[in-house]
Amino acid sequence: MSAEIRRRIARRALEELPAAGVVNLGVGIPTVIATLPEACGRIFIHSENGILGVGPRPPEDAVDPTLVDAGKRPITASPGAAYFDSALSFAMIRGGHIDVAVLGALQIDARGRIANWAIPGQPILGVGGAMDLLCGARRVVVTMTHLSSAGEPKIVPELTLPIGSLRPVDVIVSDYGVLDVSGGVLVLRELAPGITLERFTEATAALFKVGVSTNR
Amino acid sequence: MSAEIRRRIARRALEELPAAGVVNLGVGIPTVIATLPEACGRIFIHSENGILGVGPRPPEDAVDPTLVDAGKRPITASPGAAYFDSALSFAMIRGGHIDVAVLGALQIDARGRIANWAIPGQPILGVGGAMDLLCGARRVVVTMTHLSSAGEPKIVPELTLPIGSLRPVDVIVSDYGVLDVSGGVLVLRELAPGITLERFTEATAALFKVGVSTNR
Amino acid sequence: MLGADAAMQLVQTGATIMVGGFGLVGAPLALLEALGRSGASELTVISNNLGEPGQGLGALLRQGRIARAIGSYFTTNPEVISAHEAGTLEVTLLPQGTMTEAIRAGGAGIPAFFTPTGAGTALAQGKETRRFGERLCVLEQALYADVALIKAHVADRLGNLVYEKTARNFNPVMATAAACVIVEVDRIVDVAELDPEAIVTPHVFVDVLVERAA
Amino acid sequence: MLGADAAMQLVQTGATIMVGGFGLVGAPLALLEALGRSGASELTVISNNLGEPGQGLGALLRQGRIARAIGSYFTTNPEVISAHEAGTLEVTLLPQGTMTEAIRAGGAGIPAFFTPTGAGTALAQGKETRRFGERLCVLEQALYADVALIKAHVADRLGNLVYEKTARNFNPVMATAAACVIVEVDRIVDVAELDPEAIVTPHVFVDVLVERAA
Repeated sequence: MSAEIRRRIARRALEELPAAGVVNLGVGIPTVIATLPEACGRIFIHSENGILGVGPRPPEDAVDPTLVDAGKRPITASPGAAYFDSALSFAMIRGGHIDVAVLGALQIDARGRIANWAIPGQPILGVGGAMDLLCGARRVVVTMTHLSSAGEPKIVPELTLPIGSLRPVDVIVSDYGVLDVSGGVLVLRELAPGITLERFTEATAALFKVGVSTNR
Repeated sequence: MSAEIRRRIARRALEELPAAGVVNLGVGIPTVIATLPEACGRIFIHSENGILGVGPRPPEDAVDPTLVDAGKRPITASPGAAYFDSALSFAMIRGGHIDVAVLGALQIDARGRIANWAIPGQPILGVGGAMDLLCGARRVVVTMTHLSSAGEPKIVPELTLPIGSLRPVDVIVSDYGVLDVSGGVLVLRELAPGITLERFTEATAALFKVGVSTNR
Repeated sequence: MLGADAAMQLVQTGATIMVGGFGLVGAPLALLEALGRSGASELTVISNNLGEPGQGLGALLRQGRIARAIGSYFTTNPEVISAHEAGTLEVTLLPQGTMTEAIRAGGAGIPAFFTPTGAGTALAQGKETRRFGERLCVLEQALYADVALIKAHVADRLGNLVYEKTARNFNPVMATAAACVIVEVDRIVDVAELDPEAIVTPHVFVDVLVERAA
Repeated sequence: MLGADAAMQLVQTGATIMVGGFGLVGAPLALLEALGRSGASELTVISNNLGEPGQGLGALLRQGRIARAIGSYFTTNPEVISAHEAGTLEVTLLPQGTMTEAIRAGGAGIPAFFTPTGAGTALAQGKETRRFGERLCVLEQALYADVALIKAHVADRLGNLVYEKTARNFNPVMATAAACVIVEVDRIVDVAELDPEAIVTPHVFVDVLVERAA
């Protein structure tokens, strides 16, 4: 997947985030959001390892080994940032204090529930904060490529990979468009530039309703 | 009860406290311990409203309205004191991190279980931290006058007042002597100066074993 | 940032409110005075105490605005006893550690927890119990409020909070456990003036700041 | 105050240990090196990760000293996967928030709690569930260790601790949840040099301080 596609998905997902909202960004495309110039100062970034107020990446000669995000990459702290322990950090997440979690997904079912942690064919040895965020954030936005690297639809009638939470996500932003999860079904809100409804439908194995079918 | 008797009980109870131990002192005689010159610097005093390191009472012209103990009386902070919220304070208590709680008691039964919160004949409208301390401190020392203000024994075969915890206390220090609770029974360890075994027995309604019967 | 009276319009009749403070220490006294001037009544109050006679929550009690109180120690205000005996005030008593843990649980998304405190006592009557190892424990439910009224020492403009000495008490946990958190502060400073290592309540928990009149 | 090697004599073969840190950030690396030199084996390790290949807990794993790991994210160290597949390492996976909450519960005298996280997933298999309102929740048990090895930034001589930035992570909760708490610190200062409002771990939780060699 090209860096440009990732950035395009990230830029579109940023529009889903409320100004001055507290947002947790998962590993992968979500993290790209933090690097967008237009994100700077617009949202407060929470990282579950214990900081509210993640700032831009530091230059290489200014890396602080005690300052990392949940992906263990070096970060800086924004003005007004606070540090806390992992118990308070997850109290924020599970207690519904994070406005939006932006997460990746391996699969999404027709009701908007996602598989986002166990990698197919590998032993189940890592979950991190994926389930907590999916379960506890007020709103969950998924960013992903619409097709898997094998070219298969990721939005499927039933999950074949392990589910992350019984709770459905709220919005799905992919390189093909934007879907809302509303009343237990998927609703197409927007087609990405250059994507026709036909092509979107072909690339989506689960049923969905069509809300707005025009491109932006 | 005279201030002198209270001080004598407090002084004897202080000997039960480990040097450099973390101690929570309940309202009443236990609080007198903090005012003893020999207590100064010997123990670390925890107060459940959120301080470890309670220092001596301030002179009246140096009272800080934001610095009180669990009895809402003005205190000072010792060097090395720390402030924390009530959740962490009770985590210390319930989690077994307080070495000794020194508490008053209204009644004690033959197995060393105490009534220490509900005042007879009054509606049950106050418990505070009494149950938490009784339940969670590593060791509980009771300080009390041996007889009630009506002259009745407080150490009784069965509690008639509401129990504070299923957990028995460890030591009872009164103006009549010192009892250990050991193997589910009361064991007289020491008679107070001037108290005979006969007088102690008369003033104690519950059965007890006699360990050491000599006065100090 | 709002004035105290404007902020108290966020408390509606019939609301459940949490109020910080250990007695009057660390209680949001200016907010409570403004609440006295507002029309809100039939309140359920979650607070360790109900102030002192005529002071803090005690003033609201005297005005008959509190229908129900959940806390740990009400006997320091004799008017609580008389209101309870007159049948105008319903009281739920919790051990202090259970109360603060239940508030923390409410803020942390934990619906219920087991605790040994209170097991086998009058305060566990009617509650589910279970043995863990040798210890009998009680199942306690989380507490959550519509509005929390708390007192902090200094806030920055984002709403990050620090407290003062033992006036901290229940305030930080209550800040996590209400749909709307209103904070009375002694002083508001610019962003980045508070030490990020020393912030006790990060701004994510705070909705409204009210600066105490100097 | 002890040296790292003397302190690690407190960890016995077969012990359950908690180890702070998020990956290597905030991990007590000097203590772990000393533990590598000690004879302790068959350890149960409660830690978010098992370090990186050959580093931190990863070095102990490579030496075959870890029999069982409880944590949330082991896939960054491929040697965990191979040890698990070879059957030499038993792994218990918990959602990260459940793990830290279980440690906090262990330190706070809470034997078990309900949480919505993980309900209906593979990680809730075999666990008791219950519905609270609309949400299905899982009953999770507290975690407690024989020894906790943590990393703080500065300690005073009593053992009060402050941490550094995101190196704080699991260290403060682990400091509450072990019979013996051993702390690696960058610096030890005199009593009263730390701000009483900014102390994160009061000294009641701390047993042994080990100053990192300068």
